[in-house]
Amino acid sequence: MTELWRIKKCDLPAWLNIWREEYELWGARPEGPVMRYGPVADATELVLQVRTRDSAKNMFFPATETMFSFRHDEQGLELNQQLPELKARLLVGLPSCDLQALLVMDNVFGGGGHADPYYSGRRQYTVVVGVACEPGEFFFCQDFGFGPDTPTGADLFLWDDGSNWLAQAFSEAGARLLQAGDWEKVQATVPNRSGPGGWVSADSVARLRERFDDPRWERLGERCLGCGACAYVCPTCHCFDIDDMPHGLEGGERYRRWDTCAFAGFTAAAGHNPRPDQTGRIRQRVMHKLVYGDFRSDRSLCVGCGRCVAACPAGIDIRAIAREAVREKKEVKAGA
Amino acid sequence: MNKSKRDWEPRLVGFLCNWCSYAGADLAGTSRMQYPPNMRVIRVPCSSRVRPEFILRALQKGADGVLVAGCHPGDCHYTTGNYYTRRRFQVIKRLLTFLGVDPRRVMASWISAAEGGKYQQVVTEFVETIRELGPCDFRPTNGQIFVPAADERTDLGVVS
Amino acid sequence: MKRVGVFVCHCGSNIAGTVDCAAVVAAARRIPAVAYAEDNKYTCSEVGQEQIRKAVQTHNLDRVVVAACSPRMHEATFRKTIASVGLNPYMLEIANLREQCSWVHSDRQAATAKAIDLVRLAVAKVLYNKPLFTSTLPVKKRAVVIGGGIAGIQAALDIAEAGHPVTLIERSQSIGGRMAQLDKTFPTLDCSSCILMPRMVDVGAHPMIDLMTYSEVEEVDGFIGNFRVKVRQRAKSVDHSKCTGCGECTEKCPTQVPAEFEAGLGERKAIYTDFPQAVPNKPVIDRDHCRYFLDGKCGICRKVCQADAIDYTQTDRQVEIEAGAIVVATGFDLFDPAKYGEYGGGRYPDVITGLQFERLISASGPTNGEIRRPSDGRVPETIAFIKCVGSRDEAHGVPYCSRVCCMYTAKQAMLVKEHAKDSKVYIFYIDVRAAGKGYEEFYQRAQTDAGATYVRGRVAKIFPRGEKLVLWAEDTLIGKQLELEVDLVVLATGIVAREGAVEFAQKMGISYDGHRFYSEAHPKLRPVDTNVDGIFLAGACQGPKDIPDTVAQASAAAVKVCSIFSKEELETNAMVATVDENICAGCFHCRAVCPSGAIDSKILHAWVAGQDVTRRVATVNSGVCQGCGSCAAACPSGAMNVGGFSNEQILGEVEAL
Amino acid sequence: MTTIQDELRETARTLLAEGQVDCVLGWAWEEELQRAVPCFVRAAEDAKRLIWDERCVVSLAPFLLHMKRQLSSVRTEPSRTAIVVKGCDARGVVRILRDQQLERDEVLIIGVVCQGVGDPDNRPAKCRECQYHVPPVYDLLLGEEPKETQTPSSPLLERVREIEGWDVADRASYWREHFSRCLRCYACRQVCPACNCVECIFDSERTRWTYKRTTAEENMIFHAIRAFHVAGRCVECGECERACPMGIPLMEINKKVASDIKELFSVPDAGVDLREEPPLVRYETGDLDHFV
Amino acid sequence: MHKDNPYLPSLATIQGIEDLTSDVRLLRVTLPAGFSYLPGQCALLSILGVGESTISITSPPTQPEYMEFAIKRVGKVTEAIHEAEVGEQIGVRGPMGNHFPVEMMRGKNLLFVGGGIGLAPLRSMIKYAFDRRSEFGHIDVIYGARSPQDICFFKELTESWPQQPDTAVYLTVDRGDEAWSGHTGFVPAFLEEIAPSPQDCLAVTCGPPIMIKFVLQSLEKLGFSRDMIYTTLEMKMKCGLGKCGRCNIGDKYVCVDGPVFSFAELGELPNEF
Repeated sequence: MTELWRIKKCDLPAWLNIWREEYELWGARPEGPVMRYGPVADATELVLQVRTRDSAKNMFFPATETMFSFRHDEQGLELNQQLPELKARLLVGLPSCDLQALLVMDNVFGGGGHADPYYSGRRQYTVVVGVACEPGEFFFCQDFGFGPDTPTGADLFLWDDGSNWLAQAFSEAGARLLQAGDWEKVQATVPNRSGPGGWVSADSVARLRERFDDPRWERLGERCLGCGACAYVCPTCHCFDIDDMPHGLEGGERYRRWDTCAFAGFTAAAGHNPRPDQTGRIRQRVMHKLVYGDFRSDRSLCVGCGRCVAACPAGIDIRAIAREAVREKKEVKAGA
Repeated sequence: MNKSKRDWEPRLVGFLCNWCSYAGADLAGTSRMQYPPNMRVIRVPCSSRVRPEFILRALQKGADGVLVAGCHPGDCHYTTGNYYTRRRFQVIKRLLTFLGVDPRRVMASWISAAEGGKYQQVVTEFVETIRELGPCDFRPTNGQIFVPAADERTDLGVVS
Repeated sequence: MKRVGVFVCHCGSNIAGTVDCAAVVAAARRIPAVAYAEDNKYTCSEVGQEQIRKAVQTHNLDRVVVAACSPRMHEATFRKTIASVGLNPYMLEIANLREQCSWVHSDRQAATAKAIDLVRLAVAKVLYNKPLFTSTLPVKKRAVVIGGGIAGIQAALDIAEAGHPVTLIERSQSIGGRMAQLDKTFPTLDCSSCILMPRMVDVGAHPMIDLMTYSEVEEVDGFIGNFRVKVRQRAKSVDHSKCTGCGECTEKCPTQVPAEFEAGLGERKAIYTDFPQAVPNKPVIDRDHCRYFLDGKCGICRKVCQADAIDYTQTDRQVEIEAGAIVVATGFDLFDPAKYGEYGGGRYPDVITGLQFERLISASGPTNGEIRRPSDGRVPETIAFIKCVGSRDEAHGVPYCSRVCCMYTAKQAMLVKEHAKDSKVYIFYIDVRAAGKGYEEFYQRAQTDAGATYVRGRVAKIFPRGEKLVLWAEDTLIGKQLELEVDLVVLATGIVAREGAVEFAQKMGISYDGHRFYSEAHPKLRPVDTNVDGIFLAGACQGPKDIPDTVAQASAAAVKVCSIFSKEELETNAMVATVDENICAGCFHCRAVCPSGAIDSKILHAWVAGQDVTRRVATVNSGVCQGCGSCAAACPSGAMNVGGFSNEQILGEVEAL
Repeated sequence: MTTIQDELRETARTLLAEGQVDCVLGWAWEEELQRAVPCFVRAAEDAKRLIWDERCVVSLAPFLLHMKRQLSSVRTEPSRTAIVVKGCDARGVVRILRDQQLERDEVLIIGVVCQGVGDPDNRPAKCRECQYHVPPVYDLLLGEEPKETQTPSSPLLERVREIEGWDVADRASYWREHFSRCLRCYACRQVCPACNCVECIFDSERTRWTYKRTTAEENMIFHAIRAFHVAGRCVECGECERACPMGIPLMEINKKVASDIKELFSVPDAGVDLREEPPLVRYETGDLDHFV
Repeated sequence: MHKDNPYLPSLATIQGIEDLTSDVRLLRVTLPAGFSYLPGQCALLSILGVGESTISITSPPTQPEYMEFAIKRVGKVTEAIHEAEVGEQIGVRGPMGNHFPVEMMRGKNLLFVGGGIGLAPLRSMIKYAFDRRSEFGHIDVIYGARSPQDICFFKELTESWPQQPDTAVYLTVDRGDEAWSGHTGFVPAFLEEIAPSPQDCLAVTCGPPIMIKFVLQSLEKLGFSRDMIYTTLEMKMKCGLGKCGRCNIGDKYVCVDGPVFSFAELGELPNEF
């Protein structure tokens, strides 16, 4: 039994609306036919416990952002940074896997000795409210050691308690949120459901590492069309390209945009491409996600949210690949 | 960066085919036919050289109207060039209109080497149409486009 | 950074008058890529070009922008200038500050701002220029001259005399054209056939000239040095190798039809030569009127022909001629008088055109040179000549002056004195144009010796009264209406382009003006060239002109042809399409849109995954490619590009907007 | 009675056993995924994994094209691949053949008669409009010609006419809102049989065609240019809209261009005739020009 | 790197330009403030408006006033660098990546095997060793190029380096021409001919991938163990910070964990480079 806060589900929007002066409200809401994270004017627009089509990463690592602009003038070159303007945001509704993904991204962009000012500029002033999720299609978060009720990564986490939400703060920003709104202190047990899993095991990671030259990668290479759908909906894919864009003759800007190892030109350098076709590229994505992981925190780069499985036009399923790796070579399963 | 309509001057781009329309424009010049200075001419060997990428990039770079001009069908110096222009242009114009670009912003015209007057008339009417239409809101929305400071940016100057 | 040199021209006051050239140079200097910028009074002058050469060397510029007049004027000149100091001639762009800026805008500030933008566009484009090189192609040293009038004859003779083979193609039975229909020529009054016939005979006999009469050009393709001209030789039904030209068949032929040559006043037989001194002097059968071809009877000509030269079974033949250059000399038509209903042209038999009058006074004409009224054959006592019929008339006719009517009307007035000395001559005119050498004196003689009465004023109406024709006119000099009864009215109809001139121009790929005359490349700099290299113009097909100008132009066209044939090989166009074989997918959309068939395919071998793999990519024949860029627009992946107007260059210009 | 699926499995098995083809590209059912996915069957005994029913939504034509571009399928001696196609997929294969990216003898086309795929009571628009229940081109045909087919409605065309009816500003905001969601993942390009360039201009490093920014208006430029590049060649297989993770109604754009081209140049549907000429690389002297 | 924004290049001025071969140019640029590096490290050179490219630093850190880069014209950015003029400003970002194992090399004999432009990263270490000659043993430099015209740093290879104490320089070309009097033949064969002793010796090799493959075999044949042979990888890199994912091979990011690797380490990586 731990000391928690409780609020009726119907009163949650009112509570969130209180904070609208101080924070910009962000959360899942419909955008066209798909569910996406984005800014909302009123908390009632928010939809909780829903799986968005793509992740919240573009709130911190947008698909395109200008890093700096430059001008040639008489004195020579003049550079000026275009850092994002810092505004306080309250992101409500991240499930456990997206919370874990945020930690991964914090490591990638924050760690390794060179902090990324653009990412950290946007990440610093965002307070994250996690919400327990209703497991659905293609999830396999349990394989990575957490379930739908795991609060790690949130400033404040809400557990589902029938008609109420149970909340616990994990940072002062989270605690401060509880000072407003009609929360009542209660003693309750923190739910800890275990999530779907059983595809990616330590054994499958080891087997994948050994089977770098397995011909079955070529079978996958035939099916992967080389688009970026899986990477761009994935909460932890962080690869980007840097490009220059001149403006007329006097100046220009350097910007970055999302990129993916699935694209043909990702590693093409002056006539030599170590990954000449899709076999090497789909293998890199699977290996980087499940096997190599993030050298800064030696944890897997996958959080089992299943978005890539849903998005792949060719029906390539990373869970099946992991499970397939532990099967013996001779028995080939459908689709692999 | 949407200037208010009061101090805004329409910026037009014209892709003129070298053999007919560009020569027609030159003829308008030699005949001292006056027309507004809003048109920037880009010479192309044939009107069939113009790709939709050029038209769209021009709109993106701040053009409020794009003209593609070539020889009258049948007169093309390369005999068949403008037949393809005719087909391509109709498809791209209807497509852009469908996607929300005002049809009057993108026009094509057949101007022969002898039709200096027609070139003058086409440019003058085009400038008036676009002036009435207002600036093209095609410029990037959230991208911070860096444009040199106003005084160096050789704008069209205010034509009284 | 690339080093661009910008040279802004004042063009005297043509540019400097409206554009602040100093401001343009200052703005150009602010562009980072511009290493050197200056302005000068006349960039195209020797001094101006020397400044460019010096600047390129001292500031080691690698590309040049000249902001002056239209590239169509001096692009070639400035390319030579920078080539002379070691730059590739195509590292040059021209900003058109004159024809498309200073001359067409009056507001100095706006014109200067536009000039600055045009220079920015040119600099943005020149940054992406790449060195281009020409290759060479063999020249087919044969000329094709289309049209057998005096222009075609003169051009053919000049070229043949220079030792090059010529094919002269004439649509009608004989060469000679309009001039053969004339009696005398101004201003010397020497007889037209006397100066024309020897030339025609020379053509007929010249070893280097293949004469193809009764033939029409069907199709022309290829390019300078390598044209392919498809000609349809219509069936003559007479075997000219056997025919001796005795004329028996024409004599005996029962069918009489109106003769085109006689302009409607005379007739000819179904088997005919256009006129007695025709070259070739061997007849052809007009199958539309010959009884044998209409209903199978007759065949008299075959019976009477001792040389057994008649051959009804002949069929049209298509001939393809390879030629290095073509001279277009297709002549002109006359304005149709029927368009002036008030003059009764084509309705009253005694209202005739100047050409018909020429046939009347011609010795070989229908009346053997006697001026007789077509209605009743009487010699007209009073004749009225009306000038500017159709010419200089915006409303019903053509706006331009036909240049020759004043002179041939004066000539015809003088000839009336010879053929019907006591006939009275009135000439209604608006102005008299006698600008040629000896023309004014000739016009004065028409008034004094010929006693022609010049009445200044337009004739309002002509209507018959009894056997006479009544003219209502006004004499604007004395401001009086006048009514005149005459026996014969001669309308000086203006010169218009041939009917079918537009289709012919489209066949040749040459452009034509608002009045369907063929357009010269540049009125002053290239008056006999067309926009297609290797095709030249001679005579009235390019615009109304008299015989002296026509002959001069014909000789000029001949010299142009000879200058092409003086080289063993021809430099090809440097601005041609190129293929990036790495990204060409072999879909060949380019080949589908190429107008000159310049795109072919080849197999590329590559060592992939340990195997020799082949794939098909497009290739460009730089000799045939004319650089239109249609392929570069049809190629989705941008593998196809065009030198001089590459994707990068045009995108660079758009970028600098 | 034997279903088409049984015939398909039998046909595939014999083709592989007799070595007529070295691979049969068809659909296989993925239990975990609950979806039919493309499957390259190379061993005769695996032919039994092939399925055919209305769950086979994915068009296999692009997979045939991309598979041929992988190193694993590089062979010097000629190889032949069989592909199972419903009507719209067959048009995709014709598209690839007409764009000369594959030789006719490299492909053995197994056509299946199709009454529509996907959810039976909410068929995709392309099925409700379908006029090619029998594939226009095939080497083998499985299933009989349907006696009566319900008259095809044209929901997409009506939607296009409806959008055309709006005024320009509404259309601009409609598309700007859709295109602001586009992530430029290029799934629409990779699944398109008409988008068969070796290197796309949007990936070009050498030439700065456009910038690789994902602002709403640059996405509009991408989709406008892509729609133009496939204009007259798009076989309306609907794969781009199905593959788009962001649910952008791309078929509305393709339908607009296809109906314009049919109206302007009165040409037959794309991908139906193996001798067709893409309309934008041909011309008629008599073409109308409304715009001048 | 810029302390709070690692993507911002600092501006250095080009002091000198020297064409080593027809397509390789030596660029001498001012050393940006606070830019300190060790041999084997790279820098990201920017032509603003065109792009950025990873180039190994070819001058030794003991050279305080300037840095040198040998740039082969292969792509869009390198072409733009070749068009740069003396006095122009160029963006420099770095230092990037690890460096040669200088500590391990102290006191040992050094064997440098270079091919074509591969000599550039080695030159930084070689000149560093010459400036601190006493800290290192015997130095052998074996360098090969396609043809005499393709030899980089010809003057140093033939004049200044052979004069250095206890140093031997061996030069070969794949195809000689009439003016070439030196050795002709491929580097691996030449290496086996010279047969330097692996005793207490550390080898560093850089060059085209095919040459590296055969040089490795030759060195092993001569008794060099894989952990005593180092090389630098030529990969496409963009951010230089281990974030953009482009240079990831196996568990390593070449721009952070490399580009210098021992062959022992390379053995563990999947062969995708």
